[in-house]
Amino acid sequence: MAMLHLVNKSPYDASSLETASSIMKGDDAMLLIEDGVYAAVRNGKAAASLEGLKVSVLGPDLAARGIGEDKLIDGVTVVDYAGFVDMVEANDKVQSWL
Amino acid sequence: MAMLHLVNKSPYDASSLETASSIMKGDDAMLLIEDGVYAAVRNGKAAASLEGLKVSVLGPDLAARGIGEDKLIDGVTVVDYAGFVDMVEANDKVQSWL
Amino acid sequence: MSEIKKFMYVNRKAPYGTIYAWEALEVILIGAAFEQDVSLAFMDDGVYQLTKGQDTTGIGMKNFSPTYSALGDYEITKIYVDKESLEERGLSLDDLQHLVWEDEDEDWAEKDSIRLVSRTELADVLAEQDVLFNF
Amino acid sequence: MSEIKKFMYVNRKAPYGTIYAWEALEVILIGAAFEQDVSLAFMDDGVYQLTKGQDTTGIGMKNFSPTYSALGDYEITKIYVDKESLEERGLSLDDLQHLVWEDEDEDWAEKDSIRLVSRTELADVLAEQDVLFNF
Amino acid sequence: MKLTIQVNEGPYQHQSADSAYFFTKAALEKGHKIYRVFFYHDGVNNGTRLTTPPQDDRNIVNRWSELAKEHDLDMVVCVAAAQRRGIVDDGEAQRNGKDATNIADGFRISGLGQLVEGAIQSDRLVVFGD
Amino acid sequence: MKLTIQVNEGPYQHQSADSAYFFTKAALEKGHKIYRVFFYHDGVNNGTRLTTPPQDDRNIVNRWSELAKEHDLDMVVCVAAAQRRGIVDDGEAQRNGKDATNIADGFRISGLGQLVEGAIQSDRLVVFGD
Repeated sequence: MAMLHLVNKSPYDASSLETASSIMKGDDAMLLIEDGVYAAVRNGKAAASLEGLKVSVLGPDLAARGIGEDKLIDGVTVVDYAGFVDMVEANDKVQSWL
Repeated sequence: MAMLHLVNKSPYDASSLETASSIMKGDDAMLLIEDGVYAAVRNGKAAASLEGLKVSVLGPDLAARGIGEDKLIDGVTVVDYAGFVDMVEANDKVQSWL
Repeated sequence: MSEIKKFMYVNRKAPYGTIYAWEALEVILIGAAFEQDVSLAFMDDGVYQLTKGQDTTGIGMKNFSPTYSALGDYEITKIYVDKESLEERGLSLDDLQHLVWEDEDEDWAEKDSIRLVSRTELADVLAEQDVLFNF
Repeated sequence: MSEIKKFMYVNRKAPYGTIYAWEALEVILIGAAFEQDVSLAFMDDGVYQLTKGQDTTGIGMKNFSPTYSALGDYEITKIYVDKESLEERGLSLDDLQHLVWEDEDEDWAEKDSIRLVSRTELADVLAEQDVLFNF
Repeated sequence: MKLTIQVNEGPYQHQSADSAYFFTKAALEKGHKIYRVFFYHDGVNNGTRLTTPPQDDRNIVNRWSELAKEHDLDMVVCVAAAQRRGIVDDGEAQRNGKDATNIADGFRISGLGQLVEGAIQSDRLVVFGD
Repeated sequence: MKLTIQVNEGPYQHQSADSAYFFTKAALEKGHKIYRVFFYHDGVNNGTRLTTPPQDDRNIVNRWSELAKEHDLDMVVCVAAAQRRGIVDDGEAQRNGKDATNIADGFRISGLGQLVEGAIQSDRLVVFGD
């Protein structure tokens, strides 16, 4: 029963990333979209919240914000919208941390 | 040139209270409205951010949320909408930390 | 498709500041007619929805907090409240409404609807669900 | 009422996630015609507005980041960037666009528009203003 | 004092639309002058006459219209924001080839300059939003 | 898989309205079935035909209408949320005494039950909002 956690808010403005991390379990995956992508920037304070979690980032949202993939923490996967759809399929359910 | 700081978001969900506190100076006043009122609850974690600041809370918003005035930290003033208007007048300008 | 699904409504927003809490309740009430296996979770600012003594006369909005006490009549009996969210906010169960339901199988005995859970327990409950409604 | 006021636009939101950054720019550009003493502040997530290399083709939105480099032409030359906000986010000035203006009084010498300030310095700058526009 | 009020959010979704109304009303009751109420961002949605809130709820749009009538308020809906979100008066309908209008009594559509001018002419700008 | 998509925010203000569109489009392109797109909260504002975005910007409403036409999508606007916010079709106009409608092509107004039923009938519910 793996779950996909969608986080769409900046971790510097909203608490949703922190909550999502606290709920995530073994097989769960997290996808950062919209302003949520900032969480994956390597030298940012929020990056620590992602440690040990299976995290992906939506590429189009990353590019829009001028964040090169070389700026991301290690182990993060970049996906496009088709990859987003695949992640929804690969997990049994989705929680959007609005 | 005193400034009125309006905070309308829950300190547990948004960063605006923290930012407002970091910008507040000697004569400035803070008014908590809408979900911002939760910051003034005595035993809440966010109450610490208000230490040493001149803080008021909008009474109608407090009552709507079921928070008795006896639950507030010491030194906080409760005002109604007329008092809100007075605070806007008493300060030279207003910053809404949206 | 007639199997019963485990529905979970995840409530994370404070009442009145935004309409999400109220429009979530509207879904919950209508959803009750579909006879799924319904649970509610209140976490983060969502725990504020359940506070006692809400009085909205000064803000001109409808006070929808009495609706929570009617949930038992809709056979919504599993209401999970996140303990850590309450504590962080300086609240305890005493600050919340006492929500109950009547157990048909035990001669309509009144039972508590609220289950106070740790964050870890809440994660387990969420993991068991089929569908999550996000508010 | 014909005195010049000190106008400060306080930008605190990330671009694209919401429209605030863009609709703030629209006010700033129109406001420039009113010949007030204009400053801009970028703090909290607002610092993200100024990042280099924004490419919005994948999200179908207009890339408005080139507009920031035109601010000098509108005689907007005081752009305060909060240092602590940058650092917390793992960014430095190198990640931001290089914004400049040309000083008419010094034979159109090109000067930096961005002033990197500490939170305390920013508080001082805000305190000096007459009107704060909040975004 | 003279005030300009900016409203950034639409009706019902965020309380800020309500707060703006109560603040404006209280300022008027205390004898202050409202130079202008400027509706920006989703705030433009306060200016539609097509809402039908439930019987037991407040009518946010009508409340503004009535306050404007009573106090001769200048309530301006930003044209750029309105075009994006679909708030239309007769002039806009004609200009943009729309077959209907939805603007409510007491609101007028105008440019962003009205906000800046309001800030210049007023003693205070107070922003309500999210 | 079969999907129900929920859209909570109106056009232009939050990117979530865009994200919902791109996700839905990508799902269709991968051959998945969209059982329903349900517009709730301010999301109902995606269903107005009165928007006129700038020439150099995307047209969010038309984009949905075209996608719906191409793929025969069921796009439902929540009636309760629509009444609060002023999204009106012919039936609603008649029932609530409104003198205009603003609903766009491809959208229909219906009850919240449609969201719950969508969640029951679909393999996944995906919510886009703020």
